[in-house]
Amino acid sequence: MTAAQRFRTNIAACIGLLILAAMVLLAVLAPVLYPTSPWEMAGEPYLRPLQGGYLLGTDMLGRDIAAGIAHGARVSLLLALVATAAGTLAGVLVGAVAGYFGGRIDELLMRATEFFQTIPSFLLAVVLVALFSPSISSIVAAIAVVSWPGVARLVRGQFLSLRQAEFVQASIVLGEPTHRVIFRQILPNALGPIIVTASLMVATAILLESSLSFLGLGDPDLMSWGYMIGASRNLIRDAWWMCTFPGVAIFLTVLAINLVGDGLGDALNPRLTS
Amino acid sequence: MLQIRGLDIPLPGGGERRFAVRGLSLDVAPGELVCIVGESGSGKSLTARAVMGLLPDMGLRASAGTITFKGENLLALPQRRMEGLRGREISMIFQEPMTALNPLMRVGDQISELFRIHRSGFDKAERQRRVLSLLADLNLPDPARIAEAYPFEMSGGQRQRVMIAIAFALGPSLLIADEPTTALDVTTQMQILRVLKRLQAERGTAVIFITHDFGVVAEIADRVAVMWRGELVEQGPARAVLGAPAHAYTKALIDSVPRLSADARAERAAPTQPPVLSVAGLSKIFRVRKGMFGAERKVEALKQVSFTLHAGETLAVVGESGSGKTTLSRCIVRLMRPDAGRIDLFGEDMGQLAGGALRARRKAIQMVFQDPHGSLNPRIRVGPIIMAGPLAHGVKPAAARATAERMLGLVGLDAGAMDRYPHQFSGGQRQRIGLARALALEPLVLIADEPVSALDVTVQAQILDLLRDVREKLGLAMIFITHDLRVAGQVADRIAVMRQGEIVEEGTPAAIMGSARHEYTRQLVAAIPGRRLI
Amino acid sequence: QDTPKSGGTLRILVHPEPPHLVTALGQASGTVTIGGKVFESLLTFDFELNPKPGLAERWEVSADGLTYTFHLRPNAKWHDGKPFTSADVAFTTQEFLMKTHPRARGVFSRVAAVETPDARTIVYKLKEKFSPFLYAFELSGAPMMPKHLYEGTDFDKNPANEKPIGTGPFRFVAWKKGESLQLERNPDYYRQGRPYLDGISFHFIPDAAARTVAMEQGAVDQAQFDAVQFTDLERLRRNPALTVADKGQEFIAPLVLMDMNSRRPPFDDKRFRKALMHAIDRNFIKDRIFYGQGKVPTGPIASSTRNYDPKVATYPYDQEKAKALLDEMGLKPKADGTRADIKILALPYGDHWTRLAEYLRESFRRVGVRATVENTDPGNWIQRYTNWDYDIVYTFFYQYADPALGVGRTYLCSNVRKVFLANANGYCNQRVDDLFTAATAETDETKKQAYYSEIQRLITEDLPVGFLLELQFPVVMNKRLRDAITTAHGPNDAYADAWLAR
Amino acid sequence: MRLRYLLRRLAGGLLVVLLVIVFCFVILRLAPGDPAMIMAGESGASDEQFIADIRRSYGLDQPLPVQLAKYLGNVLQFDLGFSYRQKRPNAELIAERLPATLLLAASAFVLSLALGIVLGYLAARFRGLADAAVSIFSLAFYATPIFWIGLMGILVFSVQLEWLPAFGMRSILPVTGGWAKAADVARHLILPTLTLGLFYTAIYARLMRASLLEVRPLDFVATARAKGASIGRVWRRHMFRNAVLPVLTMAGVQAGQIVGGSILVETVFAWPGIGRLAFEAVFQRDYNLLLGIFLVTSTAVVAINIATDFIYTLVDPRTGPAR
Ligand SMILES: Nc1ncnc2c1ncn2[C@@H]1O[C@H](COP(=O)(O)OP(=O)(O)OP(=O)(O)O)[C@@H](O)[C@H]1O
Ligand SMILES: Nc1ncnc2c1ncn2[C@@H]1O[C@H](COP(=O)(O)OP(=O)(O)OP(=O)(O)O)[C@@H](O)[C@H]1O
Ligand SMILES: [Mg+2]
Ligand SMILES: [Mg+2]
Ligand code: NI
Repeated sequence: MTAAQRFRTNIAACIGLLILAAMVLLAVLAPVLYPTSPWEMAGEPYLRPLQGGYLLGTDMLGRDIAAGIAHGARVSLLLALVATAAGTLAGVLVGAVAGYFGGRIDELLMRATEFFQTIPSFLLAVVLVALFSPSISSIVAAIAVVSWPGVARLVRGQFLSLRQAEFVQASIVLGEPTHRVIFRQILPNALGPIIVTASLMVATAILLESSLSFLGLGDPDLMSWGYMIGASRNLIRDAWWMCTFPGVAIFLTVLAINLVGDGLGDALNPRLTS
Repeated sequence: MLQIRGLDIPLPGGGERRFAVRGLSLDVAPGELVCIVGESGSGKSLTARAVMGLLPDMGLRASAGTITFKGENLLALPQRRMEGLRGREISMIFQEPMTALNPLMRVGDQISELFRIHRSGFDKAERQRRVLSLLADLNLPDPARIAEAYPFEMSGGQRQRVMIAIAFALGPSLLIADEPTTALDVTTQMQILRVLKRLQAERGTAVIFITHDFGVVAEIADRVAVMWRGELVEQGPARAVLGAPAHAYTKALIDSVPRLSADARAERAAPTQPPVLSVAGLSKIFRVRKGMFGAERKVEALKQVSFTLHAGETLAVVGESGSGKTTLSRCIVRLMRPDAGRIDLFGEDMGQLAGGALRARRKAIQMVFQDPHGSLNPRIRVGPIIMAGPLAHGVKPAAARATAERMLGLVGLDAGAMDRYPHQFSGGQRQRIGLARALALEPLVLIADEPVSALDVTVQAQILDLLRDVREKLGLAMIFITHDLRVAGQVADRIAVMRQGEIVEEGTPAAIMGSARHEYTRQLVAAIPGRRLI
Repeated sequence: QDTPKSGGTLRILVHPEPPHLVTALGQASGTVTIGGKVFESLLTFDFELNPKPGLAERWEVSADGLTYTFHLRPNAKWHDGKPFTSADVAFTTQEFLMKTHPRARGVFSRVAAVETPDARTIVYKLKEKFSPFLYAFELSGAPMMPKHLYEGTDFDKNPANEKPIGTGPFRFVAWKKGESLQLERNPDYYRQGRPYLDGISFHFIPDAAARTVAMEQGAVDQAQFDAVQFTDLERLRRNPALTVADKGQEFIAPLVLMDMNSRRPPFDDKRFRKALMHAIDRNFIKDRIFYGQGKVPTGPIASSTRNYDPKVATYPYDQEKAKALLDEMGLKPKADGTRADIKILALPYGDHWTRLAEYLRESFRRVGVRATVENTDPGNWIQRYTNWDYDIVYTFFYQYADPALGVGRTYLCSNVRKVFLANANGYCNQRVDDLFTAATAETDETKKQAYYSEIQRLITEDLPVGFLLELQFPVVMNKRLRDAITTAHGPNDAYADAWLAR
Repeated sequence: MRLRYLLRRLAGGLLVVLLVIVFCFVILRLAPGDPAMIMAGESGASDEQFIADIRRSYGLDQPLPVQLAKYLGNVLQFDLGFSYRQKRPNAELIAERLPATLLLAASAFVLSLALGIVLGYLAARFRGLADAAVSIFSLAFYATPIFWIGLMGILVFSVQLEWLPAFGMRSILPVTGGWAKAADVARHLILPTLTLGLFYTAIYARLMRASLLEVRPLDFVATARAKGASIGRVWRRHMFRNAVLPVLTMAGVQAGQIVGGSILVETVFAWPGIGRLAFEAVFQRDYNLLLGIFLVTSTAVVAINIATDFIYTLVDPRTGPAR
């Protein structure tokens, strides 16, 4: 069975993919479905779901919650993807160098990684974003900074063991240049776990971003799910819908990504083929 | 005592064949030692596990047939009853001694657990006494210490003895041993076989011994059963089957076993030219830390190793696991840097080379690896795999392609292989591809690190033939690393015996086999199983 | 039911927990609310901002407006038993506050000489006429400090700061940091039969929702300022046991201003600033963001502050007018509908201020001005504000009763300084400066009013800042608490007259 | 041997802590914003002299390296400096908040570890329905933002059902009596512990399940079965111990993350702990306090990691000292 076939037989993963696709679709169609800004104070404040023609109600300033969720999908997915890409890239780079060259370089880089893992990551993210002012770039940077060490460790482990693999040794003995050994021999074989980790990292990034926004550390110009919850959390007793729906959106998205990531992990792991 | 009748074990859909075991019938009499032989995947282990009622629970189960043990059909026995039989009436030893014991439990506890499980009613002191006496019975030194030890503190041979102790603890009537010595060195293997044989004789236990090694069969079997693709193709008394195999497959199997004949090749004339490769005073020390809190330990993997290799000559390096064979080969091809000594290739010191110069020089010395699965990048097609060498040394793609096709032809594969991926080939075919890759650079020296030890005997024989062929055609000098003296005797002009990082003896196969000077070499030769028969 | 009864302990929520209680050392809101019950000044002010006796029972102002004489209470004592004298007053205003209190320093540096003819009399001679002088003697502007404990010490590190000694109706008992603080009745208080209360306990509950619950359950009797969230006001108002005070902030009269940095284009064009004002529906801000707590202002002076004049240019919500003004400036919409890009530096002091930034952004967007919000932490915010590094910033300003004290600082050319809460947007109209100078020195009420009326007209016309809201901080009280809000200082007052009904 | 290794680990840990301090010190000081300004802002008005005074009295006018050296010197004497915002020693502030966080983190840690291991075990052992249920449970809690779980918990259990207090660590009205006090805190502890704990329960359940499934095909399990041990005994006596070790290691590594996660939980539940203190410190730009918090938390993390390593060596004979 190919990985794709294996993935297809995994019902949970397929459900995840479906939800994810729906979320992506929502994100893509947000400007069509809700052409005005999600910040637009479109209606009366405090409208309950379905009241006044607002599917999910309005918030304390009369902003359409459904519009916020649709536009929030764009923000959450995009931010998470960019942050994951940045974190993965950094992690792969560090991990590859450490794992391939070993010795002192490895020692040094792993110390650095360990150091970053010692500081509670969420605390670090909060501090970075707060100090350098909340904006897309600082949020992406902070998420990347706290998530690269995991990737680096994984990649290092992969490289460490793949470096000893006979086909890699063979390619060294053949006289292939180092960059080819790294990029053509080792990296493609380490890609499976990296893809899986990266996909799960997207989920973590969404959670991180929403947690930051919840604390008021989101980009103030971007309507995000975490923001919606954070802004309305004091109203939970009077207006449950304001923070319930964005939470459901986060939940579904993160769940979907996890399902897909797990599915990918199973599909890409040949050991599990029966 | 044990009767297997018409046993079928179907394979879940999508496998290469429908049945793992098909229509198998076999009898084992009390006190008898029956060997089941057959190549990898022939269904030996599943048969054994079916008897134990321990088929791997991924949907494998016996679909037809009966297994009758002392009048009871084991396949129909309730779980409880079966658990009562296991360990007490029927016990089993597994192949991998390194993983067969619970790593977190003291060895003594693992043995005495058996008494608890089967409610032997022994008190603590009695259990302890029995554990110690069992360990002593197995010639284990200092039983009291061993009982207190954890598995990781013991060697493979010791662990396998503990397994045997567990198997014999309650004096079962039937013991199933699934390749219990395959992972061990020949000398250790011989000790284990002797202990097993002795206990079996002393206690009158019936044994089903699974192996793929006809040497072992010859050494211990009363009766032999040969399996092929899930079916029992032949069975009979050991002598009869080995001497006059009836089935063609059995014949092929037995023919593939390397002969211990020392006369095969004429002595080569003393070389006149300077050696292609000369190694002098090579040393390598590893510093390892055991566990997190362990102290640093030095492993002297190579101690002052020296030898020379002449054009067209094959030097076999034999030695037990951990003797430093692989380390030697890696140092020579500069996958690692030796701590001391020099390696001269055509009089040029390899140790001085680095970067581009080293890469250029690599062309002359190539390597074939042990694991046919691991030595080919699963994500690259065969063509590019073979072409990679020439391309790295500046050959134009078209020319590299031509070379690759030529090399495939040389190793007996057709050019259509170029566009397929490694996993689409069998183990033997892959080993050919690995050879083609090494040869594509037209090296002068070829190092083969246990190139056949992962293969079945029949395939092994083909590859050895191919190697001989190629070597003659190309006039290669070759270093052939193996732990199997039979194989070494077949391929080598000279044999170097390694032990703990040192070459203890070097000589022609005839000299090594016939009149070894070194004690260790003599032990090695003596430990070759089935010497008398095959 | 309406005659005051003695006894009972009043429980007040304070948030955030203040760093200390010494009002002379710092005026964080909690410090003043609690410290205001311990430390007093010479005067207090009624809702109309008329001076009333405090530690001074009488006072006179000379006809030339240069000499102020205060007659102190004969029986006022410090909590440690030492008598309160004119020496304490002189020490406080000329030494202590000069070191620690920038606002007081601004007033008392105008004093040429202080005389203490006797222990109960103190005379201030001013260098020049300064009509708002009396307003300085208010509980947060000039709290009296005991000379015998502080003289010659490092005021900041004096051990007495830990166990403050004042003259007020309540004495310090204990402070369990992070939890609560106890004050007890001062039996030696100089007003007979006062205070009614046996004591006051202050509770610190960090979470806003928990504070609201505490109010609803009657676990506490009062919550004020940041202790109450605007978002909870609706439900608190609905609670029959509670009332929300509508008076008591006349002295501070917080006025929310939107500062538009006139140094930067397009803000340097008056029409742009006016267009932004027309784009804002200030009733929405008052009703939706601040839940009705306040009034829509007309100009630079809050309606409760002295010399207020409503007859000025107004800026009603009118998007068309805003667009017209922008068109007139030549800021035509680009392809994507935007006319200009600006930034709003949000005030990082809580959700409602964030909502305000969001509201402003949306309002501007509707007339084609694309705004982005910048969020910062308080440090960064203050830094950028004081260094004039913003397009639009908004915050609230206390008026301190007289325009000369709280209003002028925002508009005077002479106060264009890189100092927090000075004239940051760079507005400079010499006429306004001159009028303020004249008004400050003027003791004749009608003339003074004329000056300030003109100032209000000039400033509303020039519109250097936008007047968003006369903010009324929420003060929520259990109905059993009586006579608490009796002065312009509201919940910060000493509470000598407050009592608890049973 | 063990001692020497321990000392080496401790030295390494100290180095990491030192690096953490230096790193934080540098980024905190490099970031824009001036603490003197905030304090000035707080007092309602300010002038240059006032700000200069503040700078001088808190040593902010000195060059960075000098400030750093001074700080390190003080830390060695367990002096974490003075919070100019709160006008109290940082060590005191942290010490005051630390117990609340430790209580919360520890109970969440114990809950998640115990529950996670049990759930993972049940899922792996009984497959089928149990597995599905546990999988859904862990996926759900793994995917839900921690703060949202907290809010929904409040909505359901505090607002709707009125079973549990929604905020804080103690009742508003002080409770008297030792047991009553403890019970009061315990009641307040339930929702925050569940909120923080369930996320990690999800992680540990998944880990435990995976770990058991990894152990299951190993030879020693077959050996135990071959001895005649019942399935239950094999799972309990042989597989469990081998499978739980990696989970414990992971838990050790994550102990630090729980402290980080408590910022959110403490915010939602107004739990008077160090997470909130950190958050407030960030917003008030209270450098020294923040540094102190970093110092304390990373020291705790390093200590926990060393401790888990050490416990691990006691539990796992393979990593023990060479005999
Ligand atoms: N758990 C399993 N699930 C599915 N197929 C299996 C499983 N175990 C073994 N098989 C298949 O059953 C067949 C017989 O396997 P078995 O392990 O009995 O071979 P063997 O003779 O013991 O080989 P070897 O010498 O390599 O140990 C093989 O084709 C193998 O692929
Ligand atoms: N990278 C390494 N680090 C530490 N020790 C090593 C390393 N490689 C090998 N050793 C040790 O050096 C010794 C020699 O190992 P080597 O692999 O050369 O043995 P070998 O003869 O090839 O054994 P085998 O037959 O098992 O392949 C062994 O004790 C081994 O444990
Ligand atoms: Mg087998
Ligand atoms: Mg080897
Ligand atoms: Ni294969």
